Amino acid sequence: MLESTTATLDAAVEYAEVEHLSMQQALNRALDDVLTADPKTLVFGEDCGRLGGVFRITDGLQAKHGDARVFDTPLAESGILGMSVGLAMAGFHPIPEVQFDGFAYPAINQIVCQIARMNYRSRGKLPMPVTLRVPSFGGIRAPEHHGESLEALFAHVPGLKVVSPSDAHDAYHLLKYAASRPDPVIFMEPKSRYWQKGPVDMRDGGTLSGARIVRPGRHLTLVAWGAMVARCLQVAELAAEDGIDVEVLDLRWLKPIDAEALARSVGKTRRAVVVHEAPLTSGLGAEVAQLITQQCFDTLKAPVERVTGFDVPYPSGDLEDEYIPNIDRILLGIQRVLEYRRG
Amino acid sequence: MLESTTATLDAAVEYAEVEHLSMQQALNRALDDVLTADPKTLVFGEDCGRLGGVFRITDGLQAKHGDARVFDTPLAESGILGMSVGLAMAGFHPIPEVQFDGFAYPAINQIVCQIARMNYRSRGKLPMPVTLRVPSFGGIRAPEHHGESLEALFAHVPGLKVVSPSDAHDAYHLLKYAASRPDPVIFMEPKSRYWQKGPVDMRDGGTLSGARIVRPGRHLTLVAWGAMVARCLQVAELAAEDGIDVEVLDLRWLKPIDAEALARSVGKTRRAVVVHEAPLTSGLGAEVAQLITQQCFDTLKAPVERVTGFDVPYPSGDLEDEYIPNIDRILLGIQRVLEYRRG
Amino acid sequence: MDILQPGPVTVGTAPSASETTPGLAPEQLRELYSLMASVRFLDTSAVAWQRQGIIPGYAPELGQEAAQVGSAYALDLDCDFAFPTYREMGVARTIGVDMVAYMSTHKATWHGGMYDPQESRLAPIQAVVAGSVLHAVGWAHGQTLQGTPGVALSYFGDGASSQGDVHEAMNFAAVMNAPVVFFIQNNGWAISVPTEKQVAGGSVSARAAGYGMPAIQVDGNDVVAVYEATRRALDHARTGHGPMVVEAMTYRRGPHSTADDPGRYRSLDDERIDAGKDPLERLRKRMLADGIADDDFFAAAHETARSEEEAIRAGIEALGPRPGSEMFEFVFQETTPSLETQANRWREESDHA
Amino acid sequence: MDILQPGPVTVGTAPSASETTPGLAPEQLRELYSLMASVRFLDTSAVAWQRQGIIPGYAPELGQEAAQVGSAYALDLDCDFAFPTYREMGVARTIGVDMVAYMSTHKATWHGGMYDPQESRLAPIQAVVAGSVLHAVGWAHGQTLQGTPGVALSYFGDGASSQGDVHEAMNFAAVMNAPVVFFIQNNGWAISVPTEKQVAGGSVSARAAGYGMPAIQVDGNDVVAVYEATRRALDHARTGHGPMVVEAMTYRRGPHSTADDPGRYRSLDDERIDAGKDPLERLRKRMLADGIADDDFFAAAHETARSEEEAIRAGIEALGPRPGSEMFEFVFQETTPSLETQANRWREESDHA
Ligand SMILES: Cc1ncc(C[n+]2csc(CCOP(=O)(O)OP(=O)(O)O)c2C)c(N)n1
Ligand SMILES: Cc1ncc(C[n+]2csc(CCOP(=O)(O)OP(=O)(O)O)c2C)c(N)n1
Ligand SMILES: [Mg+2]
Ligand SMILES: [Mg+2]
Repeated sequence: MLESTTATLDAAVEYAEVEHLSMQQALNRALDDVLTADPKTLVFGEDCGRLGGVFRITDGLQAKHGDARVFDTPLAESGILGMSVGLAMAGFHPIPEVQFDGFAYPAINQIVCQIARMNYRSRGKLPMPVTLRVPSFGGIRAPEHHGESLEALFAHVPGLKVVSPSDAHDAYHLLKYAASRPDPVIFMEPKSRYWQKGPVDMRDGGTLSGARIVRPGRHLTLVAWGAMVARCLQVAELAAEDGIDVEVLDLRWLKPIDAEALARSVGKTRRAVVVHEAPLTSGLGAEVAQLITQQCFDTLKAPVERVTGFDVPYPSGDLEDEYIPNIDRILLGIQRVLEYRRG
Repeated sequence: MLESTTATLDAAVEYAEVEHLSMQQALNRALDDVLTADPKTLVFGEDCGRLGGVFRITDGLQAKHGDARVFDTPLAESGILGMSVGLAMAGFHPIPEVQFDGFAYPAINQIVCQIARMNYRSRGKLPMPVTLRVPSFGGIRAPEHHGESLEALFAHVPGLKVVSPSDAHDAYHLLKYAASRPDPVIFMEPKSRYWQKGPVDMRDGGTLSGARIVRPGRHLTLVAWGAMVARCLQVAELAAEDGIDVEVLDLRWLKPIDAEALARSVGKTRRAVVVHEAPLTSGLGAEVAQLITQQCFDTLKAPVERVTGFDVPYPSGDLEDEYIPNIDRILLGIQRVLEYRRG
Repeated sequence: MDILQPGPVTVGTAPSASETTPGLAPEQLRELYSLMASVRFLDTSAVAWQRQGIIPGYAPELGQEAAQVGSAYALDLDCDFAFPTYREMGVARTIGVDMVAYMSTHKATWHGGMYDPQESRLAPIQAVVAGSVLHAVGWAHGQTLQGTPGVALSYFGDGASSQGDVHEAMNFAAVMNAPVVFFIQNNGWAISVPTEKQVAGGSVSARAAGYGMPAIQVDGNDVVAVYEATRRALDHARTGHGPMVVEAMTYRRGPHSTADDPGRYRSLDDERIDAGKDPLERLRKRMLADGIADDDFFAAAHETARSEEEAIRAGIEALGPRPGSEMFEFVFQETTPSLETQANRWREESDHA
Repeated sequence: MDILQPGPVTVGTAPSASETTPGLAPEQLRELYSLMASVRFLDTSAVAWQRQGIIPGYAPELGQEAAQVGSAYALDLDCDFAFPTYREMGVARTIGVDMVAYMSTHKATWHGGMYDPQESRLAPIQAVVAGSVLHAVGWAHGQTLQGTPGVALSYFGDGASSQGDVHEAMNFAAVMNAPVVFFIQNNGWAISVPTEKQVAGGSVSARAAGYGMPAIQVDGNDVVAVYEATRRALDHARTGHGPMVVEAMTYRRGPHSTADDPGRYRSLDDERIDAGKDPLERLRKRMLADGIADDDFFAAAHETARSEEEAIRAGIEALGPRPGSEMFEFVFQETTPSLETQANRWREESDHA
């Protein structure tokens, strides 16, 4: 499965040790490396070529790798993903982009019924090494359909793997890792973190499978992914001021979920809050909570709390801060768990 | 919200008291009644007109109500749902059909981004009284994409309501009820139960909102919907032979979920197993389990167990019985819960 | 010229066709000019508002005034209905939508705008490319079923024409003989992608014939030609002849949106050459030549535009955020217990913070 | 006749065009007949298998033998690749796919069939209408990128042509000049819906012109005409001229599938009138007239068909269910811990039961 090694595409690329990069730069570098190392890789989507993508993730790649390998497509997401299936059948490694989360919906039929199933349908004869990049989640005051969180949908689809990095280092390594796998991976990029800089150890990605503890703690586990990880770290700092020692677990892989990491962390802290931007009902938080409860039933001090978006369409910018879990709401969630007493 | 009354469309229709109908007949009668009572109702989809639908749910309706109100569309699900939006804007009450569950995917963009959001986007000025009928779930040895369970996806979408009947009586009344609401309802028909007959009290639908206890019991709650309800009733009979008194709760509404009914039932039985055909991960079972755990944490004797389909594409007919929760697997799930001892 | 033949027919590109005024009275031409002037002023101002931090973003329609004003001017607002994208500010203004309510979307107040779509005869602002084309077909078919004379006017772009939904819409409309006009503003670009990399065959109108639909390709910078083409198409649909395509050839002079940097994908020279004659300037010259308007008229039109903009800006600046409770309020017509629980917790937690 | 003009061109409907044999040698004609005979026998047998309970369902292609055999016969199996729907048994047989592995899908053994698609040059059986048309375009574009001479042959129906994906595929293919041939079997029906309620404009090939693509509409019951049209289209694509449409006008003589009852939506008279001349009978008469084959040949062909069917039926009857473990095995190339846990529990619980 997702092996605990760094990507092994690196023969053709030379690295400095640690660089300070924004997530946008890190992703751009990852694509550049993959294009350099693997001649079968293709990068494409709406505005991905000349413009370099509306978020500039593919900036400069067409100039460097040519317009046969990095190209603009017509404006049709089903077309982009359907074409990816055929390219994969012809032996290529497509890395398509859908421009924003909300525009993955027109491609869902091709994603669910084709990309996710071709390996199964063909009894392993037609692998689908497709890495679909999806700028995801909210927080940038964007127009309608530009702030969606589709992880629960993707995670429910048999045949897909789903990952979301929370910082530049992971963005760089997880993208290279995903692009080197023989299975389809939905790569959810937290767009509100694109411009956030951080150290990237170019040579050593560390363990790329499974979840990652980004802050150890003893009293309670905060589980998050994507842009919510940074917010949870802020929350943990604030909680620490009140003597509450919060562990923050970056789930990273949303399918398969690292159930063991959840059990280990909550086995220790005995309390958990899961945080996500997507609506509450049937969100991935339910799965995370149930995995925790299933494994830690005996030791859990309180029901797992979910602090999430509401069951409402993602709102316009003015109301974004009311919708996305904010520091206060997460702190209140923590408080509910800590104050829970059996009735 | 979903009011606890029977549908009130009935002025124009005369009923016998109780009829013995298959679910197919009950659904057909419901559509007939709605078409008769509400001139704004339209019934359409692929092969819904002349043929009467591949499952004959719309049989005879075109002949009776005319081909302006009951009609065939071209073969395009996004077209069918997108057209429904416009018809609703023009004051109609569309009852479209997608021919099989798996063919809802091409329409997801119109369902999620348009039907589910138009009321919100327009600040309540453009309600979407669209009842989308989806022959759902597996069990009929059908070709690929004809045995899918999409409830977790639909339930996660803000702006949709989702319901699934488990017998002819509920099919009749819930469809009439759904079709009379001003909000979009996804109506998931358990296709393997279409030909199952049962008594339908034509005049009194009973309570149509929320869940329904189909078998009271004291030792454990089985939560199910659609075709799994009948299977759970079989399981309960078998368990009774061993002195285990199982309560079977038909969830019916998959969005909004009747959290109170879950709390009431499991508050009493203190043990729960949730059963569904959809894959495990991020399935609706996680939400149900979490709602139960959240509400019954103190009294729950064991973690809620999920007996579900696996995280694999719905298999071909030969392997269907390996995939769909069968009696043995459900009994084993019950056993795990009953035998659970705190470690 | 028989525009009811299937296949593309071009009107308005030859000066002889474009520079005559088929059925428009002088006061109508003056009205068209005034509308374009208002739209131009509001549009360029909105870009400035964004730079000044009054609104977070905007999608300018600079260069598309004639296409938008001319087409919308042809609508019969007693019965027709228009389906915009995110760029149809000129359409909204022409049919008299409350412009503060319209622009509120760009202030990030409410997705879709805050005008009443039913009263305005304008569907909510649509951010999904090609998202509303099928709605127009459904609405139009509704008119057939009701026996009402309304026609749906469906706006979309050259980029949108690549979406499967547009094909499904054209096919449904033609099969059902629905009274809908597909109005394409072919403005040369879909963000950074030029039409030649987007639209195989070179034009969207060329596709109409395949569905047995007539089409007109029109000089989209000639407001009179656009009006005339749209009027004919609406008539065609209204009189039971089914759907029709109008493709207005125009140019997106500005960036895709205030977040876009066209310098990355096109040169200023490209822009100068491709943009063609300015729609306002063109009508102005012609009206002057025909003696239909004088300098005073133009000065007055511009003054009106300026003061309109001032009022709209004031309205936008005054516009506060909507209460968070509206997030919950408008999800359904009939809310649900679960949503009520969430709204209650939201209220408690907001009060707490 | 210049078929490289954009727009539909008809070949094969006039006897003069259809009844000549452009480049086919007598042994090729005999081969075509034998293939059609095998396909016909297997097809009608498969319907019988279903009635006998040997297989749970089947989608017959009765009447479409010429369209399927003629088109597939034109493929260069060293480099081309075909993308079928659920009804292309005749294509599979023509290109030499293992027919037990192919028919296994209809026994509900495995979705997609059990043949190796890469070796067979046939994509898995596709149950999503229009699901694979874009795959063909992507695969074809891959050939361009690799500089290989392969052409993708994409099969779909008149009903499928309504799907948005077909439009996206045609537009992508034309924009990218991809070597793909869109082969439509217009068999008059999509389950119960006749072409005239499905395909606005009346033909799918008429749409090609809108994308700047050439198209041929061909008498789909004339195997030679179908072969010739497909060969030309493949050549066109192979020589760098981009995509092309071939629309074979044929008739679905049988039910949509063994679960369907056509009596509900069409009369036997309709069937007789619309079906046209029987493809096999037609070729037989012509070969007899041309002295290319005699009664012995036909008797032998039918005998071969019969014994082939016998072997395939035996294979299908012998085919047991796949082990349940394969449900888990083929989900990924690299499985996951969660899936392993599920597989383990499945194994334990199966053992228990
Ligand atoms: C389904 C979908 N995909 C992608 C986008 C992102 N996007 C917004 S506008 C645009 C270009 C649209 O071009 P066109 O249809 O020509 O309209 P124009 O912007 O030129 O008015 C894109 C790609 C979107 N809004 N919706
Ligand atoms: C996306 C999708 N929608 C609906 C169906 C159900 N369905 C299967 S075949 C069929 C008719 C297809 O007609 P056509 O494309 O003409 O092919 P034919 O069956 O005539 O070979 C339908 C509606 C499907 N398989 N896929
Ligand atoms: Mg454009
Ligand atoms: Mg057909």
